[in-house]
Formats: sequence, structure tokens, C-alpha cells
Amino acid sequence: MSWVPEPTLNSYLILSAVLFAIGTAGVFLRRNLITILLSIEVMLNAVNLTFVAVDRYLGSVDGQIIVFFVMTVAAAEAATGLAIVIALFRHKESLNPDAFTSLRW
Amino acid sequence: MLSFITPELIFHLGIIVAAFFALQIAAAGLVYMERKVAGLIQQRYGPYLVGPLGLLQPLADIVKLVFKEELRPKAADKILFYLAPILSATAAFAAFAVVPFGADTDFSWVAKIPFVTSLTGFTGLSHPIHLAAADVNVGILVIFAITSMGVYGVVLAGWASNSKYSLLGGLRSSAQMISYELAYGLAFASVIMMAGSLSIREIVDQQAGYWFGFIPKWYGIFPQFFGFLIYMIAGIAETNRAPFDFPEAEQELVAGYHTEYSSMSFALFFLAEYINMVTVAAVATDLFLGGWHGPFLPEWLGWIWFFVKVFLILFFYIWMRWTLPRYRYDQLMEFGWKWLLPAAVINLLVTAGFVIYLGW
Amino acid sequence: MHALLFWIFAAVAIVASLLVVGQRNPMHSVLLLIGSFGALSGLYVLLGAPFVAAIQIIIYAGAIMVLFLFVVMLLNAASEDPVTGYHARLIGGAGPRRLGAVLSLGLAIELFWALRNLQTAPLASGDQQPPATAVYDIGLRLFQNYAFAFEATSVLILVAMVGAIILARRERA
Amino acid sequence: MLYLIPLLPLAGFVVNATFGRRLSKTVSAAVAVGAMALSFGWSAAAVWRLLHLEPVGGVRSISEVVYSWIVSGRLNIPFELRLDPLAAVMILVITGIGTLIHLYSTAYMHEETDGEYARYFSYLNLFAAFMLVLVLGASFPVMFIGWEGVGLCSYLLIGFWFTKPSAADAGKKAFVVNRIGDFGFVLGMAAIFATFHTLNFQEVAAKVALLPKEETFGLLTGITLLLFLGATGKSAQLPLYVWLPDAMEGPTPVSALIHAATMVTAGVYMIGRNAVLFGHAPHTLDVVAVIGCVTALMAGTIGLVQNDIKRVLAYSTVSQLGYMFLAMGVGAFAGGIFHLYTHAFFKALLFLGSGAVIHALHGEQDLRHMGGLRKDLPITYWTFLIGTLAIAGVPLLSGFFSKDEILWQTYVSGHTILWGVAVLTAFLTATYMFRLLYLAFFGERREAPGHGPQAQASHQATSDHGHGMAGGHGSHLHDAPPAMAIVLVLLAIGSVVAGYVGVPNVIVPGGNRIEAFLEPSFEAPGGVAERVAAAAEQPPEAHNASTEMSLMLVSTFAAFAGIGVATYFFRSKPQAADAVAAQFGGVHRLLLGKYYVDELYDATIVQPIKRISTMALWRGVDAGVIDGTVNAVGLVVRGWSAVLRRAQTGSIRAYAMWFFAGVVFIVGYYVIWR
Repeated sequence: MSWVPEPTLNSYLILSAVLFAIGTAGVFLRRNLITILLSIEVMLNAVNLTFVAVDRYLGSVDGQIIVFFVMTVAAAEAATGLAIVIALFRHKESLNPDAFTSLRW
Repeated sequence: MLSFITPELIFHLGIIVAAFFALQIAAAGLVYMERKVAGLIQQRYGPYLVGPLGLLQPLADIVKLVFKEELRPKAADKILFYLAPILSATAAFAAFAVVPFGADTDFSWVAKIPFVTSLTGFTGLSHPIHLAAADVNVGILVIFAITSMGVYGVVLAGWASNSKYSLLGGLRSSAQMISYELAYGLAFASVIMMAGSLSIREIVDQQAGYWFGFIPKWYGIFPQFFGFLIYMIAGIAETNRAPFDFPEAEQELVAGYHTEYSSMSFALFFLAEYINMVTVAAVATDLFLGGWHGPFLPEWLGWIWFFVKVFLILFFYIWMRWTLPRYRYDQLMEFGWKWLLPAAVINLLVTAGFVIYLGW
Repeated sequence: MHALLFWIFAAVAIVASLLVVGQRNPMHSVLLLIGSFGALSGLYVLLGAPFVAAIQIIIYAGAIMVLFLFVVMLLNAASEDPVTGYHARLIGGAGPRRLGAVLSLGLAIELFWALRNLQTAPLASGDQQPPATAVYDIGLRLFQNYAFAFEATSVLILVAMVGAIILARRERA
Repeated sequence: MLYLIPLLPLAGFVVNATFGRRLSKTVSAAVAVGAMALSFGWSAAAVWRLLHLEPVGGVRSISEVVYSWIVSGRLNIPFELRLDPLAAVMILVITGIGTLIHLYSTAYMHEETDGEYARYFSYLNLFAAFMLVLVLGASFPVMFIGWEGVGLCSYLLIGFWFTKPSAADAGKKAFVVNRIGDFGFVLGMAAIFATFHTLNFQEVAAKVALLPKEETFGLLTGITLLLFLGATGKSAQLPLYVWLPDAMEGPTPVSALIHAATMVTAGVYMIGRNAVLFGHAPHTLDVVAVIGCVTALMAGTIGLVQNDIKRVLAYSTVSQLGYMFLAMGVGAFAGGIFHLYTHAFFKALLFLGSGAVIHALHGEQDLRHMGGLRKDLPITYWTFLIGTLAIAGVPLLSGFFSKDEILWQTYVSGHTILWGVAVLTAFLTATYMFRLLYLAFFGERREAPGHGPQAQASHQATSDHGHGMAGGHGSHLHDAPPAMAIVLVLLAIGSVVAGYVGVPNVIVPGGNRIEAFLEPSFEAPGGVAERVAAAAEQPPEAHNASTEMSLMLVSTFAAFAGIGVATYFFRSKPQAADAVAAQFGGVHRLLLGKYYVDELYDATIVQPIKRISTMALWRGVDAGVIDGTVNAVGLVVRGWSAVLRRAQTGSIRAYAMWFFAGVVFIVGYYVIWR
């Protein structure tokens, strides 16, 4: 398979950069809280990829451990975030972030 | 050119194909077995018309299913509706892929069969190969990962077919699977801790031998008896079998997540369910019942032991289903979270304590 | 082989994530995201980190995403509501959207450029350490050097759990 | 298997603490005593093994790591137990005397209800367990577990009759005062870790041994002083001795075990354990010596006039502890421990004897209402007499040898003044002990005024132990029941013979075996250090033999003089005593008021703290400064937010956008312009 260029560290990093950018774009473009949360997950995963790649490059395992922590944090974030989403949805039948602009109602 | 085609490769492919078909046949066989055992338990005959002792019944069922018409609710989500059964079936097969069902062997016993050597010149493989579709050295993780994917088939089926029964069934089953996965995983973890390895094959090999010459050193018997119990209970819940069969609780929600399915796509779900049973049983055998290790049989026939054990566990499954009534849903959840999970945690801690301080 | 797999996975990941962001049905977004997770875990395997790959599937795809799925099912908000001119005008909901999109594009370009200017660093291909021992090392470091962080996360999870329950409870105290 | 030693009593505690309410008295007593007895047997076995060990670098020791306790960064503390001669002596004393006192308690506490009974024994067992951890611990933190644990148990046991306010208060007092000491101890520990990066006694000793003696006030002195503060708290020395007399609110056996024989000696033990460390801080040693001496004298004088039998004994304990610290201070570590060991016997004996008396008198504790018990309580009397002789330092009894050892070392090490004071104290000891003896056992019975049932009831209220009305007892007295009697006899024998392990070398050459046995424990491991204690550098025999003999005579004389004085004042001419008291009314009142130390503390520390807290801290700092600041901050914030509110559109997306713009800008800055 010599015709396929070997992936280097940079290719991994670029990949994760692209994913991250996509995630951010999602956060801004989507008008649906759930999808926005999903986009955040995308961003997190981009970061994870960087960690693991660099980890491999340095031949250590610390990055993988941090990935582990990121995942736990992501879990916590998803749990609370979705709970908030549900609570919001109960108030106004809408998931549009622009619909929730006042701190109290 | 074809130099990469070695006898090892051929045999390995053979094993994979064998495993694949064995699973399907097992599924068919299970259907038959289930109905027979049910008949036994309920003191009736069960299938007996089609073929001798009704042995061909499963075949008939399959044929019937194949010739049925594919129905799809109008409001269903096209892609997902068809993706769902495929997903669950795939997950079911994939999970079994990493389960080894016999000791490494170089098949020299094949050569012992008359004429084999003289006809093919085969005298046994140059190096022994694993009796498993794929031998991954983090096998347990893989199994766990794939089982956790299995839930999607159900959930999607529930959601895609856009009917309240299916949706409820899907929600229920996914909630149930998630809840019991924890206990399931913890049971795994304690075994991993004891064996100090993630490779199923090594775990099995650690269970070779006997205490006092007659008690087999199976984790399921002494050190991990409770782990075994927890695993079995969680496993039953994972595979949505009675007494935990909420996803398809007929009385409450017609047929649960596959209410709207028919013909082959329904068959796929069916298949998936039974293959999952087999997988759970096989994993239980490997992790807790010493896999292919057993008395009386030479190493290269160990797989027979393996199948015997799996068969027994499956029988136990069916037995459970036809003797126990169904839980109530809240009871199920309460049991999962308030009893099974703490029990699993305690089991894990105790195991850890033993491993650290008694150096098992 | 590695190389080919890498490009395939990368392509899958990017396309999937693009679609996650790109189409409006949240249900599909969730599933596509799972797809991209699958691709990522494939990449992790290529990077010789099977443990991470496994927990990526188990935790992310197996648990977190199911949570999302739940919510989507519960709220059954098939697709997002169209932008109401009212909000758009009042908060300039549209303004930040466009700007943000542009900015993210900018970030992509910046990073891309930065990495281009970096001299390329080849990865030792093939896994340099048998995964089992990798898991072992991870375990050791996790419970020795990162013990505190670990405990802290456990507390975080607990808090998140309680918070989620409080938030999602229907009857308000 | 060292860990079995503390584990057995702990098991006893668990049993009694969990099922106590359901167990009958017999069972719970059997459990508790059995646990202690087993532990004693095990300790004996361990010590036996120790004795037959080959000395490694001059040190015999058995050490075992039970499990690795704290591992974090550079700090690695295994839960390690270490048995060396010093610890050996201690565990034998603790388990041995502990067992006896458990046995005694079975009879003494018999009036309690089953639950209370079990509670009592569970506490007692728990205490034993902690104490054993304290002495066996091979590092400061492990010792600290025990250190705090015994503090807790002492609190629980002093306040055992918590329905009685005085008892509850006494418990609290003990706890708080101990806290002050522990604070010093913890600080010392921290300082040690900061200095030597280890908390293991052996390693610390080894590292210290390499340092020169600290002639000026320096780090070591600071550390040791902090540790010594802890010691004063635990072992009731100036200035923290105030809790011990009040601790007598607890059941008498508790006073015997915890507040005489074992726990209060923890401080002494701790210093002995760190002999090398202290040996390198001469100034601290001087402080220790002086404080010990002063405490001894002061407590002795107070004991002279107290009227509560147990308080007298309490003050005598304080004074004896003072002796031990004096020994430590002059570097006679072995001597100190020796005295600790003999003292354990006769002080336990005395307390238990007084317990028997109180038991017989249905809770009467006032000496003025006793007397003439000689005929009624023969066993108690004789054993008590032996104890008194022993503590008074009459030759050929245990007290004599150990006390004399201390005096001798004090003199040899050149602290002549301290020696003088010590001798004076010895004299006082003899005096007040015999006063006690005479008042309690001689003369004719002086019933409490109107010693009728209701009066008994009133005693009941202030009574030390919950002896029921026991109707029909009237004033007929019964001697100690068998369980108590046996213990008394055994302890009496102990207080006679215990001293013979340490016969001064001048009398029997090489007779001071205990010192030879203990010595290694006070040196840095592997004999790295020069001999640390003055105790070690034996002056040539020829020169000091005569001196030592003469000093012995002096102390003996002091003892007999004390006895004589006591006899004169309290036996032959009781009125003379009152006359003297009247003449030196001021002094007498001062002594009766225990030098008004409690009042002093109350006035100088407690009240000021209260006042400061209310006035300055609460009204001033809290209400004024803190609240003021908070409110001010609030106002400022409110002001600003009025301005900043404009930027708050409330749209998450907008916020995210700005935030993200910042990110992009920063990244851009690093990527492009640099």
C-alpha cells in the first residue's frame, strides 16, 4: 500500500483541528440545544484525539489518562446539560437557545 | 502470488465460518429447544409434527418468516427502521467473535483421521492457532463494548417505527440495559482483577487444575461465586429475557420494540436475541466455568466441554423463563440499582482486598 | 495497511461530524455522532491505545449517547423550530450565528496553518507496547500519580448525578 | 504476628460494642478479660522471642509492616509495628496490669446494667488496643493513632457516668487540655517531616545521630519542645496537668489503668522513644527536667492536704510522673522507664485499694469520713500498706530501686539542685501517702454526719461508682470481693518484687539488668551515634560507689523522715496537724486550693478568650470588618452591574461568540504573529 501516505503526527493533529472547528461551527449554527450539546461532544473528542496522538508520539500514557478524565467530565456535562434541556423544554415547548434569554420567569 | 494462503489461514477462515454458522444453527436450535422445554415444563408436547420430534420446526418458522411481507409504518423513519434490526444482529454476531471456545491447537489430530495425510499431505499446522474467530488480548473490553452497542438496535427500532408501544418498549429496554450493564461490567471487573489479564484465553487458562484434586479451579465455583450470580442475573436482564423481558412484555405493550416489524427484519431481532443468549452463556462459561477445561477429555477435545457448559447455561435460561413470573418495571429498576449494583460493588471490593492482601 | 485505515477512519469521522452539525434531525445527529465515535475509536486502536478505544465505545457510545437518545425520544422534538424573526431581531440571534461560524472557520485555518508550518513528526507505526501492559500502566499511573484527580472526578460525577435529578424532577419543591 | 497484640482487645471492643446490650454481664466480662489475657499471653510470647533474638548492631527488635497505609508522593507511611526492649516493657505493663484491672472491674462495676457494663468493657478494651498501637507504632503517625485514640478513650471513660454533670465536664476538660498538647505534637510531627523527610522513629534517629548536639536554641530544640508540649498534655505535667485530678470522676479502675498506670505515661514513653532526638537538644532536656521536678514538688505539696482519697492519689501520680520526666530530662531514660514500670504496679495497686475502700463505703471518698478500716478490710489494708511503702521508697520495695536510680542519675549528671528538690519530693511523697494511710485505715471510724440512707443517697450523687443503695448494708463493711482481692494481692506482690530487675549495680554488680536491657532502644540504630544519654556514660565504679551508697541512704532517710512526720501529725497527735494548718493558714488554703491554678487558667486564658471572642472577634471583626466588606463588595458590584447590564443580551450564543472570538484572537496571536 505504498501509494497511501503514512499518517504522521501532524495528520492526526490536523484531523482533530478540523473536527474541533466543525464542533464550534455546530455550536454557533444549530438552533437546537441538543444538537449544540452534541457539537460540544465533537469538540471534546477532537481534543481527546490530540491527546492520544501526542501520547503515542511521546510514548507515554498520561494523555490516555487525561482522555479518561475528559470522558468522565463529558458524562457529567451531558447528564446535567440534558437535565437542564428537559427542564427548559418543560417551560416553553422549545429547544431554541434564543428562546431562553431571561434569567428568571 | 498466493503464497499468503497457508494452511493456518485456511483453518482460521474455517473456524470463523464455522463459528458464524454454528451461531445461526444454535439460534435455530434454541428456538426448538425453548419450545420443547416449555412444553415439558407446561406438561404438553411442544412441536412434534414437523419432522421427527418436530426437529424441523425452526426451519419451518424461518421459511414462514422469509415469505412474509415486509411491512413498514407510514410515519416510520425509513433508514433507521431498517438499520435497527441489522444493528442488533451485527452486534450480536460481533460480540461472539472474540469469545474463544477451545484451547489453541495445531489440528494434528486431523492428521490422525485415516487417509487425511495420504490425500492432502496435511500433518498438522506449523504453529497452533486459536479456537476463536478473533483472539484479541483485550477481549473482555471488546465484548463489553459491543454488548453496550447492542442497545442501539432496540432503541432505534423503538423510535424509528414511530409507534407508542415500540417507543415505550425501546425506552424501557434501553433503560434496563444501561442499568444492568453496570453490574455486568463490575462482575467482569472482579474477574479481570483476579486473573490480572484482559485476555479471555488467559483467564480461562488460569482456571485449569483442581483444588484437592477434585474441585475444579473455576472462578464461578469458589472465588467468584457471587460474581457469577451477579453476572448471570445481569446477563438475563441484558438479553431481555424473562423474568426481565420488559421490552417485549406482551401484556403491556403488544410486542415491545419490534411490534411494527415483520418478516426478515423481525427474524433478525429474533436471531439477535438468541445469539445474545448464546454469547452471554459462552462468556459466562469462559470467565466463570473454566471454559474448555474439564476432566476426562484431552486438551484438543476441550471444546466439547465448552459446548456442554454453554448448553447447560442455556437450558437454565429457558428454564428460568418458563418458571418465573415477570417483575414489575419499577421493581426491576429498584433491584438493579439498589441491590444488584451494590452487591457487585461489594464483590469487587472484597475481591480487590483478597487480591491485594492475600495476593491471589 | 495502517495508513489506509487511517485515511478511511479520518474520512468517516469528518463526514459524520459534518453531518452531525449539518442536518436538522437531532436523532440522526446522535447516530452520526456515534458513527464518528466509532471511527475515532478505530483511530485510537491504530494509535495503539485499545483501552481508550474500548472506553470510548463503552462510555461515550454506550452510555452518554444513549442518554442523548433518551432525551431526544422524550422531548420527541423531531427537528428544530425555525428561527422566529422576533428573537432574531431582539437579540440579534442571527448575528452571532454567522460571526461564530466565520470565527470557527478562522480557527480551523489558523490551526491548519500552524500545523503546516510545524515540521512533520512521523509516528512509530505498529503498536510499540502490547496493549495489556498499556492498560496496566494506565491503571498504575491513574491510581498513583492521578489519584487525587480521580477522586475529584468521582465527586464531580456524584454532584452531576444529584444535580441532574434535581433539575429534571417534575414537581418543584 | 505483632498485630495480634492490639487486634485482640480491638476484637473484644467490637464484640462488646456491637452485641453488648444483648450479652449478659458474665459473657461481656469474659470477652473483655479474655481478650486482654490472650493479648498478654501473646505479648509475653513476642517478648520471649525478642529476648532470644540475636542483637543486630546491638539492637534487638522485631518489626513488621501490617499494610502500607499512606502512600502519596514522597510521603510513604506503612502501618508498621516494631517491638524493641522499650516497647517490650510497655506492652507487658499495659497488657499485664490491664488484664488485672479488667478482672478487678468485673467485680467493681457489677452494679451497672448489662448495657452499661458492656459499654464500660468495650471502652476499656478499645483503650488497651489504642495504647498498644501507641507503644508498638514504628513511626510518628502510627503512634499518633494510638495517641489520639487513648485520648478519646480517656474522655469516654472519665465521662462514663455522663449523666453526672461533673463527670461530663471532667471528660471535656481532659479532652480539651489534651487537645492543646496534641496540637504541639502534630506541629512537632510536621516539623520533623519537613526536616528529615521521614516519620519513622528509626530513620529519624539515624538522621539525627549524624547531627551535632545543638548547643544553642535551634531547630531540634524547637521540635523537641513541641513534642514535649504534647507529652505534658498527655502525662499531666505543668502547665497542662490540670485535667488529671478531675479525671478522678471516672470509675476507679479506669483511674488505675488509664490515669495512673498506662496512658499518662505515654508522654514519658514518647520521650524515651525519641531519646536520640531529645539527646541532641540539651536545652529541651533541661526544660523537661525542670518542669518534671517542679511538677513533682507542686503536686506533692498539693497532695499533702487534699481530702478526697482519689485526688490525693491523682496528685501523687502527677508528682511521680514528674519524677519520670526528671529522669528523662537528666538523660536517665532507662531510669525513667524503670520508674514508669514500677510505678505502674504500686500506683495501680493503690488506686484499686482505694477503689476497694470506696466500694466498701458505698461511694464514700472523703478521707475525713473514713478511718479505722484496718480491722474491717484486712486484705485491702495490707495490700494498700505495701503499695504505700513501695511508693514511699522504703528500701527493698520496687519504688525504692527505681526512685533511687532516678535520684542517683540526677545527681551524677550534675543537677544538684534538682536532686535536692527531688529528695524533698520523696519526703513529701512518703508524708502524704502515710497521711492517707492513717486517715483511711487507722483511728476510729468517722462516719459522715448523719450517715443515714438519705445521706448515703447524697453520697450516691457524688459517688464515684454507681453502687446501688444496696439496702440493708447499713454501715457494716465488707472487704473486697474475691475478684478484687486476688488482683490486689497480685499487684502487691508485683510492687514488692518488680524492682528486682533493676538492683543498682553497686549493690549487686550487674544487678541493673533492666537498664542494660533497655539501653539499645535509646541509641540511634546501628550504634551510629555516640551514646546519647548520660545514663549510658557510666562513671568508673570505684569513684562513685561510695557516693551512690550515701545518696541511697539520703533518700532512704527522706522516706523514713516523711513516714515519721506523717505518723507524728496524723497518728499520734492529729490535733497538731490542724494546729499547723491553722498557723500557716495562708499556705494551707493555697494548697487546698491547688495553688488556684484552675482559677488562674480560667482568669488568664478562658475568660479573656471568651471576652475577646465576643467583643473583638464577633462584634468587631465579624460584624464590623467581614460583614462590612461583604456589603461593600455587594454595593460595588451592584453599581458596576448597573453599567455592565447593557452588555447582557441573555443570548447564550452571543456570549459564546465573544468568548470564542477571544480564543481565536489568542490562538491567532501565537500562531501568526509569533
